Amino acid sequence: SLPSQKVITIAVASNFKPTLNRLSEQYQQQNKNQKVVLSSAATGVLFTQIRQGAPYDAFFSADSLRPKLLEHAGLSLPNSRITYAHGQLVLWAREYGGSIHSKTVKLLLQKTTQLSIANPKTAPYGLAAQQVLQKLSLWPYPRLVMGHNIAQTLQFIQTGNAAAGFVAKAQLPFIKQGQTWEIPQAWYQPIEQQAIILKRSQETEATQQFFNFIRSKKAQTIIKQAGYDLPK
Amino acid sequence: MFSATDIAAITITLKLACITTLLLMLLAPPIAWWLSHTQSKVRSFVEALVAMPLILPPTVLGFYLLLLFSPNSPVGSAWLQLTGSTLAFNFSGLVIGSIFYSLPFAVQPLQSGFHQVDHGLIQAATTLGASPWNVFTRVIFPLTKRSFIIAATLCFAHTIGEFGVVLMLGGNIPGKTQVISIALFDHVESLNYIQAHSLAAVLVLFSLTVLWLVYGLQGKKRQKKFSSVS
Amino acid sequence: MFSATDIAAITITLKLACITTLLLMLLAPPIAWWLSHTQSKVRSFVEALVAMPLILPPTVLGFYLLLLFSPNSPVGSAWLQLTGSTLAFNFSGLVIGSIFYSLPFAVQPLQSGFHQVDHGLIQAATTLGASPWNVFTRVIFPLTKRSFIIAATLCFAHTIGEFGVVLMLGGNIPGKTQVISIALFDHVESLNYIQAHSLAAVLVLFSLTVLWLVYGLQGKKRQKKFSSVS
Amino acid sequence: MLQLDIKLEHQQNFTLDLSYSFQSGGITGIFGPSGSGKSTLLNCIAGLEPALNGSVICNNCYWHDQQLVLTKNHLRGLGYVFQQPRLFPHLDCLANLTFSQHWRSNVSTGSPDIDEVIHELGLSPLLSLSPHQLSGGQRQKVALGRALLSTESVLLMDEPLSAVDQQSKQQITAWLYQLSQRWPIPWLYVSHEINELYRIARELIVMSSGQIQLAGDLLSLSQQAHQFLSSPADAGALLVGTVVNHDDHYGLTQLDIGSQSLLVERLPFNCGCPVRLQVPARDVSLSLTRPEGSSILNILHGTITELAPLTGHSVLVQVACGEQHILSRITQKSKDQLQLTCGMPVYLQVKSIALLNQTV
Amino acid sequence: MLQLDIKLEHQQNFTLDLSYSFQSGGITGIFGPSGSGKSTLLNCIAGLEPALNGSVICNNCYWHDQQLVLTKNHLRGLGYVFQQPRLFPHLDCLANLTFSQHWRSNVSTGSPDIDEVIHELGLSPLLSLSPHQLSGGQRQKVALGRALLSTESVLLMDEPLSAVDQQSKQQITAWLYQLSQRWPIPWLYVSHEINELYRIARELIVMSSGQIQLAGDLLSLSQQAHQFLSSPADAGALLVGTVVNHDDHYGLTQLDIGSQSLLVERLPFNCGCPVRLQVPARDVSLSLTRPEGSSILNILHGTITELAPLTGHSVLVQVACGEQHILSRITQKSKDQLQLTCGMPVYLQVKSIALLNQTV
Ligand SMILES: Nc1ncnc2c1ncn2[C@@H]1O[C@H](COP(=O)(O)OP(=O)(O)OP(=O)(O)O)[C@@H](O)[C@H]1O
Ligand SMILES: Nc1ncnc2c1ncn2[C@@H]1O[C@H](COP(=O)(O)OP(=O)(O)OP(=O)(O)O)[C@@H](O)[C@H]1O
Ligand code: MOO
Ligand SMILES: [Mg+2]
Ligand SMILES: [Mg+2]
Repeated sequence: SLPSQKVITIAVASNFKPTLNRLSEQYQQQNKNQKVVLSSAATGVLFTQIRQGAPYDAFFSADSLRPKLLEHAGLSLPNSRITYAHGQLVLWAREYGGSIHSKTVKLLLQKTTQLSIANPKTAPYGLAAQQVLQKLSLWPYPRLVMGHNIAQTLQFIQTGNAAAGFVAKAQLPFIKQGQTWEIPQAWYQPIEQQAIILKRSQETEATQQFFNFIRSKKAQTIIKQAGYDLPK
Repeated sequence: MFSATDIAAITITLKLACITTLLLMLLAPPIAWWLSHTQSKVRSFVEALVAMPLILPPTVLGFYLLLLFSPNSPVGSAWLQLTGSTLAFNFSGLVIGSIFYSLPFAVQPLQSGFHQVDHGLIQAATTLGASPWNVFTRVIFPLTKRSFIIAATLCFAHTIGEFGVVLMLGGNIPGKTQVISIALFDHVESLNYIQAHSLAAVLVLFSLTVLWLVYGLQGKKRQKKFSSVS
Repeated sequence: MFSATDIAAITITLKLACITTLLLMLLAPPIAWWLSHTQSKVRSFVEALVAMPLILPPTVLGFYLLLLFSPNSPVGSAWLQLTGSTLAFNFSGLVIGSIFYSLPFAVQPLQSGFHQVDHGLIQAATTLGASPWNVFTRVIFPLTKRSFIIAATLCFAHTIGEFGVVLMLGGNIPGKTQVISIALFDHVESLNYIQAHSLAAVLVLFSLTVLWLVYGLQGKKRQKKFSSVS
Repeated sequence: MLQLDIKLEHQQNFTLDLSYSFQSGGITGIFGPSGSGKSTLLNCIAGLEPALNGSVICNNCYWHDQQLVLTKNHLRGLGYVFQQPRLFPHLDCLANLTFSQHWRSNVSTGSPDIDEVIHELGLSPLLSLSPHQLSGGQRQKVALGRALLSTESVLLMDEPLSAVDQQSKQQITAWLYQLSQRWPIPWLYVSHEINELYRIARELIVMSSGQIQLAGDLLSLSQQAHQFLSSPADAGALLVGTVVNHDDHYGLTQLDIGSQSLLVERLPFNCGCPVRLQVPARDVSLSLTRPEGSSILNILHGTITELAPLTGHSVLVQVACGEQHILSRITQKSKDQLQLTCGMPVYLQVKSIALLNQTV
Repeated sequence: MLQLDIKLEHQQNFTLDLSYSFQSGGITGIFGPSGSGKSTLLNCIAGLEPALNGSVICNNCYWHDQQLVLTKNHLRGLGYVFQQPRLFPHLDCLANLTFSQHWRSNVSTGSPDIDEVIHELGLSPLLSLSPHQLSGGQRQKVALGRALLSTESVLLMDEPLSAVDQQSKQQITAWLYQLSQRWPIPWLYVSHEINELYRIARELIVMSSGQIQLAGDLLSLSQQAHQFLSSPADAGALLVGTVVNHDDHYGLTQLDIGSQSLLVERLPFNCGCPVRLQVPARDVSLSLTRPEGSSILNILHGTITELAPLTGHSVLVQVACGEQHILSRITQKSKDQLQLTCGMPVYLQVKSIALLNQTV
């Protein structure tokens, strides 16, 4: 990095990392004097690290709970919390040939051998999947396998070990086989993905500038293309 | 103090650790023996191969095993045909993964133990009519019991602490493939620190006690007994 | 083929593995020596303690080390006072974490190597005037070189494959604390399989070559040289 | 019977190259300086030398041919007392002794049972001790017993009594001698003490630089080959005699050595029993007239058959007494004073006679 | 000087309990049956017995007192030839020999340098070999050399030549004897061959069940204590004589043993030089008249001072020849025939005399 460059380090939940990566590339092209470094892990891990003093400038969480908790703990810059995207849940049936809609989905799920979801305890997409299954009165689901996060959930299906599962719409580009169906928004509570700027950041100004970029039209288009809904 | 799933996780972990250790204690001695005695050119290559699981991060090892276990792969589909169930997300898959993962911990101490057995004693035993099997059971095993204990405890401990491979292969199914390490990490991730701490404390105390007992008992019989004789 | 961050990860990993191995090879021999010779009652307890890092899942070990290293804890704040930087999320923190994590792999092979040195040779050396240090450098070390090599390669390999502890303590900061295992996992997680496969292949090939060379060179000098003499 | 025809090279500096047939029954002593290849020879028979080339045939069964091992060494039914005791450190003495009992029945005729071994080697107080608690000599005895109890086909002993004290050595060699008489297998016994071999061996091999220098029947060898067997001071003749009668008052036994007779300490053998004797050359003096009023009981007469000068101005005189020969070592000066020549009749004063053993 | 007053228990079955002062200069032989505690004694001096109780004082410096180690064993400046060679397997012979040179300067007066050691022990062809390539006897010689080169204060040798052949043994003991004369430190030499000790020792300790049975000057002990030292067959007197002159034609040397003289093989010593001789009792015969026309050169006369019956109907007769005593072993029958009694003058025919060494 050039001496005059400002470096901001962003902790980002794994699911949003590819998208944020694209965004930061755009951003850096526009702002040559800034460099954005991404550090990704599961939301829970990042949260723990931030609580223990991790040197990040901002935190892109996969939920709204952790940013709020950090805000309560006084670790975030006041009024910096934004909702940058809404996660969208998709059902992927790998071996399924027919079309899926709200009438057939329950039958399909009942017949599925192994259903892969993210761990509801640790991943917001998992919680959403659980709400969907509850709505269909399929909870507790007997043949459930749980990925640690949404990426692992996809891998279980991708590698053929699970037949179907609830994944993120942002992952659609990786799905080459079978059928997908976007779950109606009403079936689960919105997956509100929020971000905050951390108080201990040395580069609040630059970070704030990046946050402004995230809310720009250009950025919103990229986020939308990646498969997220935009905050109202 | 513990939820039912925690207790199930403890049971599964112990079962997994015991079975893995047992199987490794059958599998590793022949490999270690061969490695410690062969003059073959491929020895050092096999040695390196055995050490490989150490180098691949467990999660990555788990990922590749997941590919291997998939019904789309020859191995996974053969297993499916034979047993009617997949390897992934099943206990047997965890066992296989753990065996891969802990193999170096079984082979290395045994190999160095075997290597240090005085060759003169082996010669004495064979001239006394001991077949290779008898040499093993009556001379080498008793003289390297210490290495066996070390190998077994390392395997056991390492399987208990295993996380990445199980995370990838197990699918975190409570009561079936959810082991302590994953339950514990789940607690940490979901901010249930109290439960995490208490599970960790029990794990540490239990393991410490077991190891202490093993090492303590073994030490009793040790002293300088085997030294300076030949 | 590799991105700049991948290359940085490789560099950091090698640096971490080398430094950790070096420090462990200084730290572990005295512990192993003490364990293999003491008649003290606390021996088996210390032995169990040394084996502990095996049992705690690495992510959990990393979690507790993170708590320990945090500026809120006495240790973390003392370090901050002394050096001006935190232990967590810095290279020095990774080194300390890796040392904890790989300690059993250094101590155990050394301990069993030391234990098997013929006590008669040590007696001979002391009557010949060798001080404890000389006994170590001129008799024990040459006779247990094999155990040292095993200990060092295990530590090295294990540090290269380390994932959970580094993830927790290091925070996956590219160019600073992101090691290969994490970069690799990142690729897998972001579904960049091509990059993941190529990084894994390089890692495996490199490690295999290094191990093969180490074991191969060592085997050359081995044979049955040390046997049946006393 | 054990037939050898072997060749072995140890890195330039040493080559073993020999052929020999070891007969069953009776001990073959193997004698030779340090480094002459004695242990290597036994290792070849035991199958412990991977580079061996040649044939080893035991009782018409090929154990080794050219570079091929045909009988694995644990199937050879050996007993091998190594030069180092090599006791199993994890087993106590008794378990060391009975180590082979798990797979070898040891029913070969004449072999000793465990009680006999423990008794003759005096091991009973040691049975529950572990090897590191034994003294050097005690370890060696246990190693000897362990090998004896495992032997089925051939017994190899490499300086089995080198660390044992003289008195035990006497007792043990006497027992081993008896054992070798009743247990008809090849016995190979390495020693660098010629007297030990005189006491127990039937045949003798003298080795030097990996080759057999001399080999044959002990009795005939002992009269020919002093230069190989012993320092001049230790030369001596071996004689065979027969018990004639006993004088219980003086505790003497009269032996017939052909035409003449000798008095020796009371022997525990019946009349007619053959015995082997050693007469050290330095203990025989020559006299032209029959000596009178002397404490020497044994005075023989014979004819000088050879006068061989030895190093150091002494002369070894061979005197024929009937069929057998007696050696006398005298000084050059005495030879000149008495003007001894071949064919001359002389009296021999025999000061000491050692009973070696009852003969075969 | 090395003063011991020690006690050690080995688990009920064995207790070592003794006090002794070992003088500097000259070898103290330690003799005793297997298991009598010889090796244990040396281990106590070397600091290798953790349970030792008592004091070990060397040159007024406490090495051990009660249960306390006061001088660590690597600081004791020992040379210790263990009963097993214990060579370092990772070092070749030369490196084994020079192992101690890194920290010990070995400048004590009279100590041999490495060239002397290699030459006298015949190690030069072995220097680059590794221990597993050596024969048993070769290993033992290297172990002996290694200890000699490390010694500063006390030399402990535990059966250092048990695996060495007779000829080397003769040469090496002769050298060790000379060395002990010029190198004034305490030498302790364990052996179960009394003749080896006769050749080199100045003092003798006879051990039995962990205790000193007998101790003292070798010359006087050897005349008193046959029952401990040797089987009756090996009894013998030690004599001290002085070289009077040489007969180079016959290769003989005349020795003065007080009032009378003896002829022995030519000795390489100057006139006036004192020598130590052994006269085996079985090689001395008694005669009432002076024997004539015999090959025996040495005929002494003396007076019977003691007639001691031995087991087995023989009698050990002690005859005073001036100041010194000679022993003769004869049969009961001869004693009766010649009607021998104390005080009677007799002629002694001495058939063999062994030169033990030049004396101190
Ligand atoms: N593995 C080996 N490599 C090279 N040389 C060897 C090896 N083993 C033995 N030798 C050499 O072979 C020769 C014969 O050794 P061996 O042990 O047979 O002698 P030995 O007659 O038993 O002597 P000793 O009476 O001292 O035991 C020695 O000179 C020794 O150096
Ligand atoms: N560590 C031990 N524990 C118990 N007993 C022992 C131990 N070491 C030696 N002994 C006993 O002490 C006695 C003396 O042993 P030591 O080795 O001193 O005998 P030694 O006189 O050297 O005999 P050798 O001539 O056979 O070498 C033996 O009876 C032996 O059984
Ligand atoms: O935090 Mo994540 O985005 O669970 O995968
Ligand atoms: Mg030998
Ligand atoms: Mg001893």
